[in-house]
Amino acid sequence: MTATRLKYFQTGSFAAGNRLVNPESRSVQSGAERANAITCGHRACQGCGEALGARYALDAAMRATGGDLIAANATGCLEVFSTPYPESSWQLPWIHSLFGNAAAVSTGIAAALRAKGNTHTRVVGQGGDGGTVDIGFACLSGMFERDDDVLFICYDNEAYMNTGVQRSGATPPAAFTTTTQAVGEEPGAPWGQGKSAPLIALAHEIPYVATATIADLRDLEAKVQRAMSIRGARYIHVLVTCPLGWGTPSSDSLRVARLAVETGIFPVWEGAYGDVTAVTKIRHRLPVEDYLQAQTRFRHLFKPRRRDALIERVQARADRNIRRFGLIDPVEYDPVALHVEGGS
Amino acid sequence: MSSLEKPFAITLEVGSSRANHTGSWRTERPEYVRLTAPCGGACPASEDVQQWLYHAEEGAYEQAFRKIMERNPFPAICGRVCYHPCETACNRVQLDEAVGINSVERFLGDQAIAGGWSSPAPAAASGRRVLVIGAGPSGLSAAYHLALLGHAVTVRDAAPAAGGMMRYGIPKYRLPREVLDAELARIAALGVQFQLGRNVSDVISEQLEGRFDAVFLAVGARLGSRTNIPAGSAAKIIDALSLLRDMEDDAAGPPLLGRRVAVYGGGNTAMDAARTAKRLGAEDAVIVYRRTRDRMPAHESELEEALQEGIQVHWLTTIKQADAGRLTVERMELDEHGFPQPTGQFDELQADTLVLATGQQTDLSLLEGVSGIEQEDGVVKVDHNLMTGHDGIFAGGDMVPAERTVTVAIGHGRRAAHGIDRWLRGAPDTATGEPEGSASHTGVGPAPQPVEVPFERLNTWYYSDAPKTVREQLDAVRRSSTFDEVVLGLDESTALFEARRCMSCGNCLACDNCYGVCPDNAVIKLSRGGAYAYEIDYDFCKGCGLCVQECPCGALEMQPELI
Amino acid sequence: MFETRIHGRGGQGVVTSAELLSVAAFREDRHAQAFPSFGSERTGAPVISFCRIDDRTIRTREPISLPDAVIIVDPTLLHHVDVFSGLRADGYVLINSTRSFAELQLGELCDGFRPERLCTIPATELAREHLGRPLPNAAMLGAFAQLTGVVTVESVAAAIRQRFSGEVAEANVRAAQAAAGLVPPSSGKAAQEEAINA
Amino acid sequence: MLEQIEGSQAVARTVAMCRPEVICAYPISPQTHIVEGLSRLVKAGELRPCEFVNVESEYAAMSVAIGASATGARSYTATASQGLLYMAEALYNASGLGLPIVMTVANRALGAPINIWNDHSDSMSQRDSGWIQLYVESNQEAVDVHLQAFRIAETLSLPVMVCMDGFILTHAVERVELPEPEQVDAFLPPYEPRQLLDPAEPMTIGAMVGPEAYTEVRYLAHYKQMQALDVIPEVAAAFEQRFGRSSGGLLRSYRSDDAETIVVALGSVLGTIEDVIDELRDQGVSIGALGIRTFRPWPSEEVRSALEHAKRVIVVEKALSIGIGGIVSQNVHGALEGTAVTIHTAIAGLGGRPITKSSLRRLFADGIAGELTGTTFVDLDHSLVDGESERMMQTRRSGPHAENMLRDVGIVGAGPV
Repeated sequence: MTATRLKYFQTGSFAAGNRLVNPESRSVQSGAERANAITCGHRACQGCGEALGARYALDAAMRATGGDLIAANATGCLEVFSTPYPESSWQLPWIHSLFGNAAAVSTGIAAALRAKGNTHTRVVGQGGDGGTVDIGFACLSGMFERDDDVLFICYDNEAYMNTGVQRSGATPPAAFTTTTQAVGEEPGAPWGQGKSAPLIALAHEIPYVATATIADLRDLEAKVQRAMSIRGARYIHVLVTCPLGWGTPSSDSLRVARLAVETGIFPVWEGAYGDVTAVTKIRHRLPVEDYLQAQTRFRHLFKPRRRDALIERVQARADRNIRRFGLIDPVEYDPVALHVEGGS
Repeated sequence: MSSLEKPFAITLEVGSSRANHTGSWRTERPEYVRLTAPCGGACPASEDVQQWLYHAEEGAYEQAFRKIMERNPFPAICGRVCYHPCETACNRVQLDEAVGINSVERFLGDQAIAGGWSSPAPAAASGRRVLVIGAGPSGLSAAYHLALLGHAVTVRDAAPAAGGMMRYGIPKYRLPREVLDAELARIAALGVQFQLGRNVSDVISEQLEGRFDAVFLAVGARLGSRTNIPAGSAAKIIDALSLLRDMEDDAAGPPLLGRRVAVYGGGNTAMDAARTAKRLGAEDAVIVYRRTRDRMPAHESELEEALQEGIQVHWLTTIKQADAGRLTVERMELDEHGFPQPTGQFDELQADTLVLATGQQTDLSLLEGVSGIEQEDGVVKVDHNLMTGHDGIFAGGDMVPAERTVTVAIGHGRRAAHGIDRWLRGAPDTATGEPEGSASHTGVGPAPQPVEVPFERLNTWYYSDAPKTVREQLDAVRRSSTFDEVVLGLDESTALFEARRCMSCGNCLACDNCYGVCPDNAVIKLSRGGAYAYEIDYDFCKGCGLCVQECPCGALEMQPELI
Repeated sequence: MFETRIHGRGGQGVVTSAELLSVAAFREDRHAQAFPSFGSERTGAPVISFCRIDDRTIRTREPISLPDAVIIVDPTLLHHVDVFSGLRADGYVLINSTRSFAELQLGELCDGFRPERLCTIPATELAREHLGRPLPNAAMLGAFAQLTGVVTVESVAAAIRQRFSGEVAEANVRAAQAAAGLVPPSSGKAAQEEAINA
Repeated sequence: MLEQIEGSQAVARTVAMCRPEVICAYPISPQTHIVEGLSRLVKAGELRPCEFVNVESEYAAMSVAIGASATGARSYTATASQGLLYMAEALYNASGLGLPIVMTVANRALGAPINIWNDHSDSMSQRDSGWIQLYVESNQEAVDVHLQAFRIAETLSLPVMVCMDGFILTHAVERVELPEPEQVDAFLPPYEPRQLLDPAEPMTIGAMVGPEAYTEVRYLAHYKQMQALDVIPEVAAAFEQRFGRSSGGLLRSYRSDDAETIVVALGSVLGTIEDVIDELRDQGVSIGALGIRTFRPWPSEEVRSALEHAKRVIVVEKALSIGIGGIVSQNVHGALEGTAVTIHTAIAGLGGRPITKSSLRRLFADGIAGELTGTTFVDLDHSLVDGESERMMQTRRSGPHAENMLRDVGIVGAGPV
């Protein structure tokens, strides 16, 4: 992203909106006219990060397409809490088929549109980490390698939350899940397992891959918008918090996602055709402990006794992310230069 | 396509979940609050700083000015001479540096003068007459507010010009007289009668003669305290207030102080006196102070500016003897309680003039014979409405027990005006002395509660990193030779920048965060556009608390649901 | 109904041969059914294909176990696979070889069959000559038509032209015709009517 | 147009004439020739507009078809055997969502042991998936029934599986009357979906339904499929009227009106059976056949009236429900409940074993002679299975049956397979 020197605003680009910023420079979410692709009355837990992430992403996609959008959804929390008969929370054409096939259903939708000569309607597939990283991965990979015109969004809350918090391929080491319990020598999820779906996506050399979190709304929206400006297979991996599975207060959902970024646990980057093209720098670097201590799924690292060796291993993972993606800029951060344009 | 054809149950109407009122899940509810920001809480003039910054950061300078004018008719003056306790209290100190509130206020005041923005229109004439004795900041502030309340106000002062200590105690280089005059003119324009050069010696008779329904006493503390220093007959000793007052007497010409001037004292008046002496041509201007720098009562910025101008300070020093051209001084040391104790070591200091800046006193002779008025330590006792023990006679400013600053005095004037107004109308008293309902700023949303906002209540992640803008200062060389204003104002872009550094503690700043972060779309964004544009949709709010947690400025809080 | 079984190896066009034979019959307005021995065989493995020809709709789907004719495209199979299994006593045998039945040490084995219905043909040689490649199918089909009379050589040529095009088709047709010309006159037409009425 | 053509190519060209807009497929024998043919037609621009999607699995194939169908595109795929099982989850989903996808199943056995040859184990395993299942006897019928399948599917908004015997039909070259494109267009109107993913009229497809309505949803699915018992004959009649030949429908009787013995079967073996019946009739045996064209929905009443006058019924089926026996015969039992008809079950042709006329003759003779009991496994090599079962009795770790038996017949040598 290029920085433009502009007027400074109180909350800059960090808050959802800002009454001082030009309307066209405000986030989609700040707009009274946002699509609310997923609307009120859904049955997500209090403080659900996935509900938030889905609205952020789809509203941005709705704006980018002028509402000309179809979504396919994998089985999972998002699907279950949004469409229990007789009520649907979706306000766009939406289909749920199975747990593992959302990417393929999306391909089918895109193929149908192409066959019908419809070049304007766009397709988004979405699922949780289970439906994306694990059971849906073959379909996802197929969609990628065929370069189907689909944006697939993974809302990653790092475990099977719908079924009661079981380990997935996206569960980080040391995290408690009901199938990686906090017992034994190395409590929680095993070390040396799991995969980075976004890096694997990147390896398909598709036109666009990005990671994002619900803690950085504008970044997420910008990435969705960029993705929608591109044709072909695109992937956005959004870290979403789960108060239930992570053991966080419902009010902490954004804070913890922020900590994931600021500690280097979750690198936020963009890539295209196999290369990482941009990273979001860490604003105020924090030790991983701040992140771990905020969640009861890591409580066993601190109680009944501190497991310094394990905490250091987590820190080492974060450090590696920081080195690998260059998450800390040696050049001094110029806060004023990085704010969005507009204002009076 | 008929909906009847769609498969039963597995195909649904969009948005139909709005029938499912998830608000029933809630055990706590978020509520918007308006709290008193620390700046406003600390302002002696009760300015609602957060609110006028809110307008200023939008570039609505006149609106911001009018917001100040609700409380304080002297933004341009206060923007120069106020020691801004607001900035000391500012939560932003804990993030980077305090918001430059004072500089923005000055910018607004100057904009108002340049733009000829007027005072608000007074209320309908009440037919009541109020006499204000003393045309200093508290008297003028009272006159201004009384006039706005519809009362006929007469201001009397012994001096030839209005302003009190603002004119006769504060040097021009801190407060240019055209700024003072401009803000005074706005008060005169409200119809306030000024009777200047008129000394009042008998309050009761003047009240009866002029058929005044009430009186506000604001005679200040014009008498310099004469510290008893043994002095030779040839020693030239003057008091600082006289020096500063003489600076305004154009007919008399500038006072002659000599080449070397010593100023005795450690308050702001001492700084003013020393800096004035320097400007009048003194090669050496020396301040003699008994204690150490950290115990000095003068404001840090005043000392800093004085030091920049070449003023020297003799710390831990007292003057034992004054003679022609020289002073005998004694070194002091602090005891375990921090009090200065003599050491018996003496020294000599060359000084053509010794200026005493060791305190000020009030001349209360005009109250002789007025029944019910109590005095204590040379000042008049008043209640929370600033009424003295004598019905209908109020007092404020330096002559009542309080910190003696312009801003405190302005606050007294306003408080007294409302006290007088209630007394005149026979309206019930208020607990705080603040007028009822006056705290409502925008007329939208609840009135601010007198709860201050601790830093921890803020979510400072959302504020951009932005250190304070440093106000430019006049070049030091030029400063010591002229009475041009030392501290320069902000231009519009820097003023705007500074205003926008405000974190809006405890008050919604319309950042849309609550609206944006609600996972249940349960925050309704209203199209009022102004200050307060959100409502919680309790039909759907599950009470997760994200809006509260993610509110940058602490303008939301969770309240338990009544079960 | 005339049932033919073709033996060869994967990659030798055994399946195509059956198909071409069926097309030749179809072109004569007859019903025909060609199908392979449905295997997962790879190149080089023994392969069988079948072709039924009849004047009415062919309904049966069983493999041909009692053929009226066998075509052996690859003589190396002779001693590995029971290529004559179920062959009717009056059946035809066409072998791709430069050698005679006796030379192939098949004299004894062929005792029960009508000798004029047994024929070897140097189809691979002919293919090399006409196509430049050792693809014996067209030659075998040409000879087979001449030997059995179940379809005409012209129909075989037409089937080849339907399946292939240009010089490839013509070269194959020439190979088929050349092979037909090598079939001894004692066989052929004389047997045709008998075959059809079988 | 009359052509001598491979079954797969005939189906490919017929499907192409039905103007599918999305075709997705994953290769599996013996389905491959069909989708190869279609991919060539799409690539060559002969089938346009149409998207041919090379997917990474059968699961994806059905999923792409689901997405495409829900977006209003006529969608087609083909599979077999393991592939059908791999898409099983999606099969139930497609029918549950009421998407009129047409799929060819080139019937093939299921592993283990892996076996690429024909039987009906694959499609029979999905008989409860909510798909309409049509079985064809010949390649001509395969062509004709594919045409009808799209019309049936779209009339009912239900998916249809056209089952044709792998290799036996798909790889057989025979005479087929291919329709003319104009005839097809006249017979098959453009697809008008009942529900559609359309931004102009958004809806939510695929909701979660709990105990409060799931039974009703299932009931309605059943009710809707049962409507096919009316629709299929109507479409078959319309087909006959336009194309002048009779194909498809629910059932087809062959010389059974007065038969004491009726053979029930489905798929290509019916041809062989009919030949045998002709022979037996010539010998004075009172025998006929009933070909099941529509297996799902099960035309129970029609089956009953076609069979109830017979003395005995011999069900010849190419699938085995392990643990009970015949699958079709269970359904026939249900249809003939309360009648005096004796029902015999014969499992034949598993894993591609040829069903020969001689075996059938023997089977029918045994049936007529009253010598069939329980479930008959046609051409079962008793010595092989007896030897193996003896081995199982002797040692607990008897090893894999298939390999043991192959060793017994001398196919597997000393070395690994």
